[in-house]
Amino acid sequence: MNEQFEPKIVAFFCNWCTYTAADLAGVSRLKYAPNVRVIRVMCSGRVDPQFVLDAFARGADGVLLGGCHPGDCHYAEGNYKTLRRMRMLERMLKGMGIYDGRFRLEWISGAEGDKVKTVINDMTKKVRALGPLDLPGHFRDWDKELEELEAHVNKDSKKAEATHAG
Amino acid sequence: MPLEQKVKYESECDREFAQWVVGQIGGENLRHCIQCGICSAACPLSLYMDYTPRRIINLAREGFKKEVLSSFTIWLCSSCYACRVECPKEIHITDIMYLLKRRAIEEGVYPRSFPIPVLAREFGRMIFMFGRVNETLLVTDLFLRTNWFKFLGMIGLGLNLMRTGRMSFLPDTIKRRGELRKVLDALDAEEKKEKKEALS
Amino acid sequence: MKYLYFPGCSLKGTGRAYEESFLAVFKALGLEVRELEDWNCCGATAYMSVDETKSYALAGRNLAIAERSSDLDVIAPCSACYLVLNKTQKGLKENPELRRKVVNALKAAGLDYKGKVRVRHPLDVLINDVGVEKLAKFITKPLKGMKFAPYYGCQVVRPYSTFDDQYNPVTMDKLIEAVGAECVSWPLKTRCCGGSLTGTLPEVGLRLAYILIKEAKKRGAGAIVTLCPLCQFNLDGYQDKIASKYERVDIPTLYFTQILGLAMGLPESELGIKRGIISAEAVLAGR
Amino acid sequence: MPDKPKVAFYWCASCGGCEEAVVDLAEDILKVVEAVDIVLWPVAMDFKKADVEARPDKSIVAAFINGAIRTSEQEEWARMLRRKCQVVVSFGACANSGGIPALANQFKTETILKYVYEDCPGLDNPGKVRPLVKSEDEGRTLTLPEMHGMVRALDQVIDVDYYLPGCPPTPKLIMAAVQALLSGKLPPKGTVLSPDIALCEECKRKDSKPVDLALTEFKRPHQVQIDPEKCLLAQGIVCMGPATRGGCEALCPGGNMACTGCFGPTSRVKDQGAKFVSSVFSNIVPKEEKEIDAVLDGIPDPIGTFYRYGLSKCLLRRKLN
Amino acid sequence: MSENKPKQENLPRVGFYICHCGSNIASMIDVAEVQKYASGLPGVAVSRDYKYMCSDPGQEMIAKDIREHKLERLVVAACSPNLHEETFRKAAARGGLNPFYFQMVNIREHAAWVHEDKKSATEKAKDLARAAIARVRFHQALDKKRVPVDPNVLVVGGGIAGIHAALTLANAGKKVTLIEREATIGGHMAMFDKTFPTLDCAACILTPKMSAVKAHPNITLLTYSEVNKVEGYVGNYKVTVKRKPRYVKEDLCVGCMECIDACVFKEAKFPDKFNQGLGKRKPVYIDFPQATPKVVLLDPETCIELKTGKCKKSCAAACDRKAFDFNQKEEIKELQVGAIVLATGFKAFDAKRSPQYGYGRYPGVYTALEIERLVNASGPTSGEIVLRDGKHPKAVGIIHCVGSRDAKTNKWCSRVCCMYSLKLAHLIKEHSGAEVYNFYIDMRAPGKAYEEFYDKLLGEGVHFIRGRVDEVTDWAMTPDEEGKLVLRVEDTLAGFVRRIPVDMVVLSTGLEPQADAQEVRRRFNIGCGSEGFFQERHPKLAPVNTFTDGIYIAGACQAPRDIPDTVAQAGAAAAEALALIDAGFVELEPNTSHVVEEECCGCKSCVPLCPYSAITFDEVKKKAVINEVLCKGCGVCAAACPSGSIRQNLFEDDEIFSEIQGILK
Repeated sequence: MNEQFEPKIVAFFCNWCTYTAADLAGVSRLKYAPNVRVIRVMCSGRVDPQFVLDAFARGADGVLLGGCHPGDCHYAEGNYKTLRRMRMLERMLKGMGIYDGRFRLEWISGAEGDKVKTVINDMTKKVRALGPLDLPGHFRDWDKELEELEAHVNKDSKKAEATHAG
Repeated sequence: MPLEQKVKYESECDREFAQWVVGQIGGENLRHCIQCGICSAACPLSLYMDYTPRRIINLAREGFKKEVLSSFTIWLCSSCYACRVECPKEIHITDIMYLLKRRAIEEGVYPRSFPIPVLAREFGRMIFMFGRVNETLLVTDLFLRTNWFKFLGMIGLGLNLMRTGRMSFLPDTIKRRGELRKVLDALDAEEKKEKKEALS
Repeated sequence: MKYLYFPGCSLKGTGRAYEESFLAVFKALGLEVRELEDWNCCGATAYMSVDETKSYALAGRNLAIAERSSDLDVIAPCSACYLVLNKTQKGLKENPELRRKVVNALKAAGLDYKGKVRVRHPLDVLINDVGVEKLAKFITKPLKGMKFAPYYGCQVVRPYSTFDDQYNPVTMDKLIEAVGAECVSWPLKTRCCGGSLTGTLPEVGLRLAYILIKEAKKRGAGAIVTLCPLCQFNLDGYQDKIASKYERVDIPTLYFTQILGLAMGLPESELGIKRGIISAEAVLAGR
Repeated sequence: MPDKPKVAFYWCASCGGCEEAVVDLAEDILKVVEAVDIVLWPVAMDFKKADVEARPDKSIVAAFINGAIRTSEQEEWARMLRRKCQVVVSFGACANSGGIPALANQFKTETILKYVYEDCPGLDNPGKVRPLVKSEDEGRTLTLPEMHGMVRALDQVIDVDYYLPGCPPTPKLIMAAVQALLSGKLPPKGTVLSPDIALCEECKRKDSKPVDLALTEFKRPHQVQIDPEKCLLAQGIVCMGPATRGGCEALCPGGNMACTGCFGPTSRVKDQGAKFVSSVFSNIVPKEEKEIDAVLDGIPDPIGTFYRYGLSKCLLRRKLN
Repeated sequence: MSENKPKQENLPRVGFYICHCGSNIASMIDVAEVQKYASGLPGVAVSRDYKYMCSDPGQEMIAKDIREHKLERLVVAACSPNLHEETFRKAAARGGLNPFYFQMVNIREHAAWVHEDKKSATEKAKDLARAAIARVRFHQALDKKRVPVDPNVLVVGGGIAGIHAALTLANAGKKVTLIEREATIGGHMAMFDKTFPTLDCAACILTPKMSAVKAHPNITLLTYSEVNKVEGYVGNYKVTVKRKPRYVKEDLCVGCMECIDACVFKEAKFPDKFNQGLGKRKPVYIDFPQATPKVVLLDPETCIELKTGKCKKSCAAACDRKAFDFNQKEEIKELQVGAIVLATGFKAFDAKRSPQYGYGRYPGVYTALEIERLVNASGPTSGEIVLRDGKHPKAVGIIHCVGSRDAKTNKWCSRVCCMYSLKLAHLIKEHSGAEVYNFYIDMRAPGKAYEEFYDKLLGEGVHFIRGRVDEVTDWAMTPDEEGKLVLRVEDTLAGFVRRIPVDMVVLSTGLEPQADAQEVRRRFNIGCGSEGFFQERHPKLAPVNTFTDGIYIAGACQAPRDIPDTVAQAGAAAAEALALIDAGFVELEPNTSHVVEEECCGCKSCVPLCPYSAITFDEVKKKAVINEVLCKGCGVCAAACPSGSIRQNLFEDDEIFSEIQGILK
């Protein structure tokens, strides 16, 4: 396959800084990679680690989290709460074999349209280099061993039923 | 005095040239120039230049290749970097002068009899031969090549240097010339390869 | 403290006095310097006009050898060498493609380049590693009553200077005061002396040199103090010609290492004082 | 005598604690035995696979299956019981979410076998012999169940009707479940047979928890003299209570032990570990990455701590490699 | 584990609409394809594309469909929700649908405008649409909360912007508090001599407005004061103000200045800040004759009594109003306001940051602000142009763009320098008859009668040299350069370098954000652009609004700006504040969080997380409770509740999980 792999990255952007910055990037017609899908939350502090895991589990190759710079949070300190949780989440992801910047936390202020561009381009490049994560695919592979046995057992049960019939 | 037509036609400018400059290391910010002229003002040599540095930047940007490459300006640049640190747009003017000089030599359009290009090449030759440069030999050689009676004018200096023991006639050389050659040859090979790829 | 020493062609030729005084002073200060083995010409400014990649490779070889031999800082007293070596570090860092070419070429000759070494100027080392306070302890014969015009020239302060201000450098001023002399304040500290042109276009070089020595003299400097072999050569070597073209100025040009050496009481002979074409005897007589 | 409803107990990858729990019903067990007719209970009575196999499908009212699914044999039993029984109750933490065995999902099977049969200290196995699925011995063929690539919760292998949480489930909950079954008053399929509210609700220490919790460090139980009254989190001890379903009446905190989360999350939470992290680490004090990391270092084994009983149900399911 | 997907059969009926936005979206995204794709998605009853969804016909189409097709949910793929979310919510309402059964998809700012490959941009649009359609099913019917607005207004900054905004609001009958950090209002404008292009004197037009402020019954003026803290939300702000001590009772002092004459210092000997240090003042002083309030103050740094307590206090003795109070302490005041106008102005670029121009090194080098004072009739030299060495300049060079249009200092154009440089050129020539040179890069005169003013100056024989000066130096090449300041510059129009000797150099310094702009914006919870000026909500459509409702910005705190534009903007800010107040109430976005009582175990994890103390613990029920009026809807608590018992409206777990699933399906 010479078709190069295009990663899918799920992003959670806070409404006041990073989402606005992404709007600014648009208004300024900055061009960046089309690999990111943004989910808007009011504050990066709304992002529950479950969301990040769920995104990976459903096939995201990367997850990007964007909030206001420390000290600039529209809600005073939401981004600190994000930072604390996500530092631990990063450790857990590593423990589960997901690292090398597949998960990324960035502070991007409402004025930093250009940073949205550089971060997205950079992350896309890096995740592309890592190749697909494809957890759904892994889940399927892992469960093959079940299908095999199921088939085999069902065969037996047919026999069993037959004997009963007799 | 002969009349010279000053009007320029679009057919006379070479957009690829401009593009090429922008693509070189140091050329990146070329297009951002606001023609404020601080480079010319800062330049200790602009008073001798046929085009001030500011004008060179603009000519290059507009693609007036002939004017740029055949100008004295690029050869007068003494690499003092005054323009580079003053430029409000962070244009690497000194580096641009370098890449223009290289292009001029490549295309053989530099002003003949003008000693600087000659020096540059002689300098290169010496390094290739010995790995080091002997100033005395370099200068002597240079004057003999360009304008030898100027050399006579330098005799006084030569004597002074001998008196103060600052002159030596034996070429200084490095031990592992082969090593240095290998490096330079490797680069030549690479360049050839690129050229070939470019053609195919 | 230990350092590697990259002389460059000039310090072995017309700039001999610089090497002599530099080594003498560092020795006296207990700073160990080891000459980089089998170094080659840095390529200076001229080579950059011939071939970009090669000039990076030339400097690259020196840096590679330095890395191989130790992890010491490299001292490059010559402005051109200082600039080219630093420029190479930066250039190779910022341009992956260029780096690839150069590194491959070096590998072809069994060398490798990582970009680890720091390239320093002796002035930087004296002011920032040793420090004025410590220097003061070594000053036995302060150069009382002498006035020097500090002349930094171009390529040490511009554009890569990491240790001094690009517009108004002051490290050498500090050193001049440290040796007990008076530092002439003048606006031409960093103006180009034309050195790279005098050889090829005398009329141009001479004018630039003339502007400097005239202004220095006018402001009462007994001598110009510099940190660059080419500047020294240019300001010192052409004063006869300047005399015939403009006026006779007659002002000696010393290296900062020379005046420091003198103040430390080292013998003139070890400092190459006699190598000045315009003799400094008269000026130094005052000691 | 009328035909009593038939009930089966079975164990998969488990420690046997769940079986104990059944016995812990004490005299109540007699009521159960009276009411039902136990057709399978390996820990207590001798039945052969064939006996169960021989029964018609859905002829057994309910099966209580504990333990996670690690081997082909366990899987086979689970599937068979699913066929034979009308109701399958996933019994205990291992069956519900993998339990302790599921911590193995952090390692490749090969890594585990190598450790157990080759590297494990105190091991005497010079030949580095490993059990084989099939082996010949004096002309006879011996077979062993195959080990799966990962440890699964019961409902990741077969369809499950109800869940009894806990390591092990408390007698009270078991009894309630059995009675519900017998009385036919069954809650909607998929229900976890325990209150859907977090543990703090039942915890004696609840009132001692400050409203302005601000954690500066985490300590492990052996590092502190635990105050028997005060909220354990407030003492800097990782207590999973807030992120864990209640129903055990806070036995562990009552016994001066932090809750380790065996009851799993509430129905509103998909991933117990992630959710707990979200809550507890929001409440630590530092703001600088370095200082934050210093606090996090107080928890040397995050996965083992936050997924002690639930790694099979972590949204990522197992470690990638 | 609930698979967050309602059963296929009872899916709510979704209407999907995608906007071409003229060609803005359509040129990069295959709108028709996305429309067609959406129509096939589960639950989608109607799927349409239209040239301009936000237009009346577009909105009408939506309302009509809702009625006719009994739509229960609405998704619009167009621009950023920050731009048109409200528009389409209203459209939904008009169709009889609860406005919050709506989800917007941003395919313009986040896709069409930022991508270059049509195929992938279209794919992205599909994913986002799918996600929104999946999400909107979980939306709940919500109502906006209405809260009353406090009719009082706070104006911060007493420059021309603040003064004008305050007067406008006060004239509309609102009670205004005007806060100024300095001892007098007037700001930079009070320092100016004349104003371009009309050359009317700054004082003549400013001081009447200053006294109007003082006299206005609706304005409370707090000078020498700063805002410490801001709490609350739009319509209901609580502001804490710190008043620095003047050591003179403001209500008693009548500004007779007897005390100044009486001061034990016979000679004024301390640098006078208002005059840029060109003049001198005593420890007891008043900035300038028309200072407002006209009240003297003591400088604790230099007043002997305040420093040592050992002064005979002749100043106090000379005051028959007994206004002096050497023990005056700093005062803290609390204000309740509904809206705030920030007009904190700018800071002039520090010329020392461009060392090549020798400011501070050569006494002949001045900043523009110093010249304003120098040519000012009420300035230190009563308008006579005298150099620091007492000489009169024969030639003067004015250097434009100092600290502007320069990557090393400030990248932006400061917008006013060209014009004030022309003004200063005129005044200097007028006052001194010297030869005046203007060194400019581009002459920017884009205002009413500005170009004409430039033309006038050209006529006056002022030299205009197009080129950025390299350096101001004192080394002479020719005899006539001896003892002069030499400017080296390329005359770019002539094409060669010139050396021009002058006696006086004026640096036209640019405009910068105030030094404490960052702290101030944090205090008021608004944003700053990368260059440090306050960030407007929208560069074109909301230039005086900020991202925090009820807080408006005016004047040079938002960007470099001249007086006419500043006044216009101040008016606009005042009008915005009035619009807010006169509505009488604000509707709050219902994205607040709430605790589900029967699910809460009372673990208190959420309580310390709320920055607005909206979460309390009910000691009786042993459950957490959220006060939805205080809640600002960040959702931190919802994310943190360890048993998932806190929900945030519009951002429920189910909504976000289904959005994730939708994106990745």
